[in-house]
Amino acid sequence: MRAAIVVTPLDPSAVLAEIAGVANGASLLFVGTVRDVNDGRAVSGIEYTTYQSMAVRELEGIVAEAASRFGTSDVVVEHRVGQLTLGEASVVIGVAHPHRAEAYEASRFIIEELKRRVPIWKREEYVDGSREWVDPTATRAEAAR
Amino acid sequence: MRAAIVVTPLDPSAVLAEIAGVANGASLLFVGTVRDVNDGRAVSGIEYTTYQSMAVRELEGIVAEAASRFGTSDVVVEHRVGQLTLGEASVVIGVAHPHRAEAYEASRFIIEELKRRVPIWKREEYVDGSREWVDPTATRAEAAR
Amino acid sequence: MTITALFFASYADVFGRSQLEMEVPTGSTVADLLRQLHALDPERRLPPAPLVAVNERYARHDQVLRPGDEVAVIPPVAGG
Amino acid sequence: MTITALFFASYADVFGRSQLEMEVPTGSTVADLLRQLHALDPERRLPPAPLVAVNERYARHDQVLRPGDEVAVIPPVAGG
Repeated sequence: MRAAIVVTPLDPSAVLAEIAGVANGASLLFVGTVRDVNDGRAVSGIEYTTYQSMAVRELEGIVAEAASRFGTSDVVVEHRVGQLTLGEASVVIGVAHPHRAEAYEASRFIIEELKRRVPIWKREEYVDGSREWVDPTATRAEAAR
Repeated sequence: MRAAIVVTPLDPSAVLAEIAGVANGASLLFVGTVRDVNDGRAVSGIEYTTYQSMAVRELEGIVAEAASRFGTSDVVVEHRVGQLTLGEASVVIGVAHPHRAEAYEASRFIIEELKRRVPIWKREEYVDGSREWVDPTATRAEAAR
Repeated sequence: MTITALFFASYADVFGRSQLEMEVPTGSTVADLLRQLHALDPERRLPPAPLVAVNERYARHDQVLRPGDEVAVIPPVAGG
Repeated sequence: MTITALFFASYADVFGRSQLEMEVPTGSTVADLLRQLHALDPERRLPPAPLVAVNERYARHDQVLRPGDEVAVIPPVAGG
């Protein structure tokens, strides 16, 4: 298992190859990408920044917890930081497991924990030229209204 | 969206590329592979057979239902039939969606429905030279004991 | 009338073939066809009420058959 | 004693920098340090009780600081 924060483009196929093994019946690959609209605003790109040393530590903790909880060591997570354009991958999560149910659960667990506690931030850049730090807690609060 | 039964090796990376789009924030790729042990027996390979015309019809129905239910047309399913060796991919399911929750749900829906109703069968070949048609209903009944 | 019965996987092993042209009386149902098939399986390897598809769609056993129908007898599926 | 405060993303904008060496009395807690930081933020752009990590681990505000600690003030995370 492995977790990394990188500045270069992610390679989902390499992650899929890395987690493969004849003991596994199911491989699950999650790829998060920069999309063109968020909260109704036209997005042109995203700048990701991180507290790198802590982010790697937290990611490694999440991967280890997923491995132990769901019973597989074939887990790889890579998050990219820096300037990303539309359609580019910001995160790749690969999980392989003998059984599919655990593969789905582990993959979902990792992305939810990543979003909850890994110190990574994003500044969205909009087509109108403005840019803004994204605050998911504000978005959730607004959505709950 | 697209569903296919093929006899040639599957290409997960091609499926991932096919479902990509700047409107999507999450791509999910499920890859089912032949594993070396099943129900405690050492497996050497699997022969998949199908009722091809009906299987394509059922798969297309599942893909269309997932697309309408979860709100995305970026859905691709390919199932391979014929003789497969350990580690080879038997099925690839690609789903991309603006949001991750729906991507996970749609992917899981498709694999569960596929296993429930698409007319594909497999004969496992064991290291001891024997081979047997797999009956998941029998396995489930035994597991419930 | 003539019906085409299709057998797959373990059921093809039961009948030693993957296809059989069968004569059934007009108005016969899936259940009637299955009775004829069970008569060809003295060892009772075919289950009493197997899954059936008529013309590529899953069908109930009370469905009335029409000339030329393709009736597939479907073992437990195991895709994925 | 000297503490290193780290600011990220929108909080780096608040303080116009990403790092600040701060002098605090021995025995100070995270909350004490935050009080000093709030004093540097008259526009109150830093929330009253932000997330904090001490030496790369999330920490409670009653944690007692030690010389050389690295205290990161963490805006709402938005990875993925």
